[in-house]
Amino acid sequence: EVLIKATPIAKKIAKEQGIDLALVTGTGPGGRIVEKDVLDFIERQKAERAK
Amino acid sequence: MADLTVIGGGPGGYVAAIRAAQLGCNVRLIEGEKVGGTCLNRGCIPTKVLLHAAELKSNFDMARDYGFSVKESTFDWKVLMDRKDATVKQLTDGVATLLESWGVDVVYGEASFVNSKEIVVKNGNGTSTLKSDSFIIATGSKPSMPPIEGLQCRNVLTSDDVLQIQEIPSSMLIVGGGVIGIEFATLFSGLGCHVTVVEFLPRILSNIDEEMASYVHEILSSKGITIHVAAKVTKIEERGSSLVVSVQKMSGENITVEAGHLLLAAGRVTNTQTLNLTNAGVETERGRIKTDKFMRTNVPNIYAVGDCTSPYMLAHVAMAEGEIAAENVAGGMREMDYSVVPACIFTSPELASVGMSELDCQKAGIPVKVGRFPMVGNGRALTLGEAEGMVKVVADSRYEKVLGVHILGPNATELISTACMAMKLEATAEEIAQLIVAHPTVGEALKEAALSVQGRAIHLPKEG
Amino acid sequence: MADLTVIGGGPGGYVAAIRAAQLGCNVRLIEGEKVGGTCLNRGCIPTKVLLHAAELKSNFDMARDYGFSVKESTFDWKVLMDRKDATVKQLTDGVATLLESWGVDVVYGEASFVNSKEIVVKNGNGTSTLKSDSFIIATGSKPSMPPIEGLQCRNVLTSDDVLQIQEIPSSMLIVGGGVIGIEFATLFSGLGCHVTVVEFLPRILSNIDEEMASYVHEILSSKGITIHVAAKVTKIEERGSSLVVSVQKMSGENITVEAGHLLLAAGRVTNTQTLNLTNAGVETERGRIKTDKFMRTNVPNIYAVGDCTSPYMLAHVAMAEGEIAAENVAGGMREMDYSVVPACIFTSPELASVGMSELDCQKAGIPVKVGRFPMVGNGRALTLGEAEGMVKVVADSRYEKVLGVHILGPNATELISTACMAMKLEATAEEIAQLIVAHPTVGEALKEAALSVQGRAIHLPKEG
Ligand SMILES: Cc1cc2nc3c(=O)[nH]c(=O)nc-3n(C[C@H](O)[C@H](O)[C@H](O)COP(=O)(O)OP(=O)(O)OC[C@H]3O[C@@H](n4cnc5c(N)ncnc54)[C@H](O)[C@@H]3O)c2cc1C
Ligand SMILES: Cc1cc2nc3c(=O)[nH]c(=O)nc-3n(C[C@H](O)[C@H](O)[C@H](O)COP(=O)(O)OP(=O)(O)OC[C@H]3O[C@@H](n4cnc5c(N)ncnc54)[C@H](O)[C@@H]3O)c2cc1C
Repeated sequence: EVLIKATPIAKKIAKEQGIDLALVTGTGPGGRIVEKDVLDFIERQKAERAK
Repeated sequence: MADLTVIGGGPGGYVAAIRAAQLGCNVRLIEGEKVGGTCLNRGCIPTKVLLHAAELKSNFDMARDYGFSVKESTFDWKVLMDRKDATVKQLTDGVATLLESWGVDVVYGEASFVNSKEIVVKNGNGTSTLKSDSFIIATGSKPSMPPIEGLQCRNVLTSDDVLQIQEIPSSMLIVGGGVIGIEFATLFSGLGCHVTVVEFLPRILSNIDEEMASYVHEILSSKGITIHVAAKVTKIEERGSSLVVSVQKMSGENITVEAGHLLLAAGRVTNTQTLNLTNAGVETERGRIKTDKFMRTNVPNIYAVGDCTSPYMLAHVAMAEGEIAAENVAGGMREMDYSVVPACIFTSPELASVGMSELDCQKAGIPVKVGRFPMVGNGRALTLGEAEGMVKVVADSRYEKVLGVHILGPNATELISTACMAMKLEATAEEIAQLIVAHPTVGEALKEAALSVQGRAIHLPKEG
Repeated sequence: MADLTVIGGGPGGYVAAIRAAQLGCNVRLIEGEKVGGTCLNRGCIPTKVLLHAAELKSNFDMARDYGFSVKESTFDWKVLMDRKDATVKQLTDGVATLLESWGVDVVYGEASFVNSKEIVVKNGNGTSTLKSDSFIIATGSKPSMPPIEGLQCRNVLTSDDVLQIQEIPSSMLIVGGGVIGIEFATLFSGLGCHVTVVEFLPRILSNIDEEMASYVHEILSSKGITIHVAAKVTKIEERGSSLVVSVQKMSGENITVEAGHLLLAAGRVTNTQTLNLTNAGVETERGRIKTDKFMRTNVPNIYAVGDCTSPYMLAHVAMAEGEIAAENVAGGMREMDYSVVPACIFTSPELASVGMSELDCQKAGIPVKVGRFPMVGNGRALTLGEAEGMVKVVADSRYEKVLGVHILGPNATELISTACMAMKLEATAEEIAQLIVAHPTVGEALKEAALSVQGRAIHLPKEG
């Protein structure tokens, strides 16, 4: 079982934007997913969709 | 492991030296005066000893409400100065012991660069040349001398001088209403000296949230401190044993203030003049050594940390930068993160702040929700007899991410760490609101302010 | 919205009432004595006022080191009691105002159940019957009476009584070395009373990390408090104006202690006797009302919060439970989370703790790393003249997740919130270690203890 560690704000944004945190790579201490990771993920998704 | 020379033994330098030694570097530290730097010898620590004395004195008055009445007491400035010196010595001796235990080679003398790999160190014994693979510059700062006529007058003091005076002044004019000026105002006023503060900008503590700064202004005024904002000291003259100080107000009005002493607390300048930075090719900008996010200067083997590079001019920032630089010298690639830097002002009550003010957010175009809670509604503040102050939490409107926390109240400087921890872990107001905070503590006011962001404080009456 | 009746106006009850009103419920609160309950009237708040007086007194001595010498002072117990009463009144009046602003209907009288939807309320005006869709029971607790011979003797007091005494006792024996006993010991000893503590268990503060508790034991002893652990009071007799107390030690030794007053601080029992819980079918277990994680009793429309159900017996736990129960009454499904509950003891210096002790971890078979940092290495503690104490961080060996934090030192009760925030957000030692903590603050000792978990404290000499 993998426990996904994310900051509160990362979780909140992911929830609102319908993002599966399992797909996001965490860059915080101990691999914690931080706000920037989620925002970067959203940007990348947008860029890919644009292609 | 590469060998490292750290120049300057203040909090930036000694922390860098110890961290590098922990990581296996061969470390030498050059210090021109005393290890501990400004912070331990003539900054943070001595001022806090004196401020505690002022606090103890004000407790005599407060004690009356709690049943104690002090019928007669005496005050001996010399005893207080000895206490300050003893505390400073205990801490600087401690730093020397730490450096020794980690095998840091401490060399006393003034360093200047010959080239990017070599320095000369001058001291009483003469001059020696030292080579090193890498350098961390941590030479700090010193009081700046504003362009005022009459600075040479007797009893015109810098913050360095004022910590050495032989008796407590009966009156003092302080030039500068920033953190240092306001702490000295608190301290001397608390010890019975009549204090006037002259600040050039339209408000004191201009880096702090305006609502909190104006609350502090009020409190200082109520304690009998005279504050002139939007005002400039233009001339100092001696008259008898006093100084007559000309103050020009932006409003056009010109006044003179008589005071026994004048304290210059109008900013600090970096200590870089003696370093011969050009020999090493290190670039500066308006006196500050230019560094990147790795704390590296434009010269790859030379780093800089603390007041000589960083606009924060705070000991804890110097230490954090020192740690980062040391790790990078030892082969790391760590970036300095300034996102959560607390600022504390040891007024009475204390003021502490982290992150953005309401105005910062407004200027940045970020819509915010603000939660406030007054100390008068906090049980702990009341039992301590210190009901002045408030907590203010600034959160973004959309996700309620905590962007700033501002605390005026008892032990604010300790409580701010909770806000820092929350912000460091990217908390929203909800996480602070849901925290179970011990009762009775001032921390409950922080929780209530966070609840108030969500419009649901428990200990505030229903609005409207 | 359903209508709700809250029984008991202490921190559990009044918070539940306000929260439910915020959520739109139609709320009535029944209180037998005074709103604010034990906490505001005869617990947390009055004790902290008296403790602050003791602190102020000890500051007179400390002030000598800072240059002030108090030549003559007097103490008037009556003034202190008035101060305490005024603070209590300010806060209880505040609670009454809050309840009113939220439209909570406060009814004074003693409630008991007729059935699960109906109570009778008895007061000076007679008896009335009230119906309600749901109930939150928050009737709290009261001092328990240990089975000791001679409890009827003059000057044998509960914590309720001792807060009303007319003059400060010259000597006192305190039965119980738990939080309440130790706070009273600190307080009376600090005000000049000779204190003896008798604790049944092998150590005082048995719920607190053993290393910290034994540090506190040492400090109390050094202040002249006599402590007998593993000892039991068996008999109390009057002799002249004194009490002679027989103490039986586990070691077999029997001693007698003479004291002017005896304070019972050996636990508390729930206030459930008057409620006629059986009429409503509400189950209890060893006196405590049984609740699930939603704070609901076995009867679906009846909830219980605070001391009457919860073994913590802390005001902040009662408040948190009150909030949860209110939200669930209003249709929520929130679970009470006890994972991060701080405990504070207002000794001097203060002791605060959250999470697991080292021994807890050992018993649970969790391998841990422990980081320690002594206050004597902390600049702020030194400037405050309070260098006793330490911070201890307990983290699991594998991920360094913070499992417990224990702080003895100045303002520990505020600083513990930082640890709570960290634990609430599941921080590792690394995240506390990386925090930029303001200088000079006691919080730096927490950061250093976290660094020390990783074997890399900056302000500790190299080991070995
Ligand atoms: C009155 C006052 C109160 C303050 N209070 C606080 C506070 O409460 N909290 C806070 O965070 N900050 C406070 N500060 C600021 C704090 O002191 C500085 O931010 C901190 O000391 C900066 O550390 P540093 O290591 O960069 O430099 P410094 O502490 O200035 O140390 C620099 C060292 O380098 C040495 N040096 C300089 N040039 C050379 C050379 N060429 N060769 C060899 N050695 C050299 C100096 O002798 C000095 O020891 C205060 C400052 C003042 C003046
Ligand atoms: C000396 C002392 C010091 C303490 N210090 C602290 C501290 O520093 N920090 C901390 O967290 N905790 C402290 N506590 C514990 C804290 O006071 C309690 O945990 C807290 O008050 C519990 O709140 P409660 O709402 O459950 O009950 P209570 O505060 O006990 O309130 C219960 C209320 O219900 C009323 N009531 C009872 N039965 C009925 C009935 N049948 N009908 C109507 N009304 C009724 C009572 O009159 C009372 O007002 C201390 C306790 C004591 C005794």
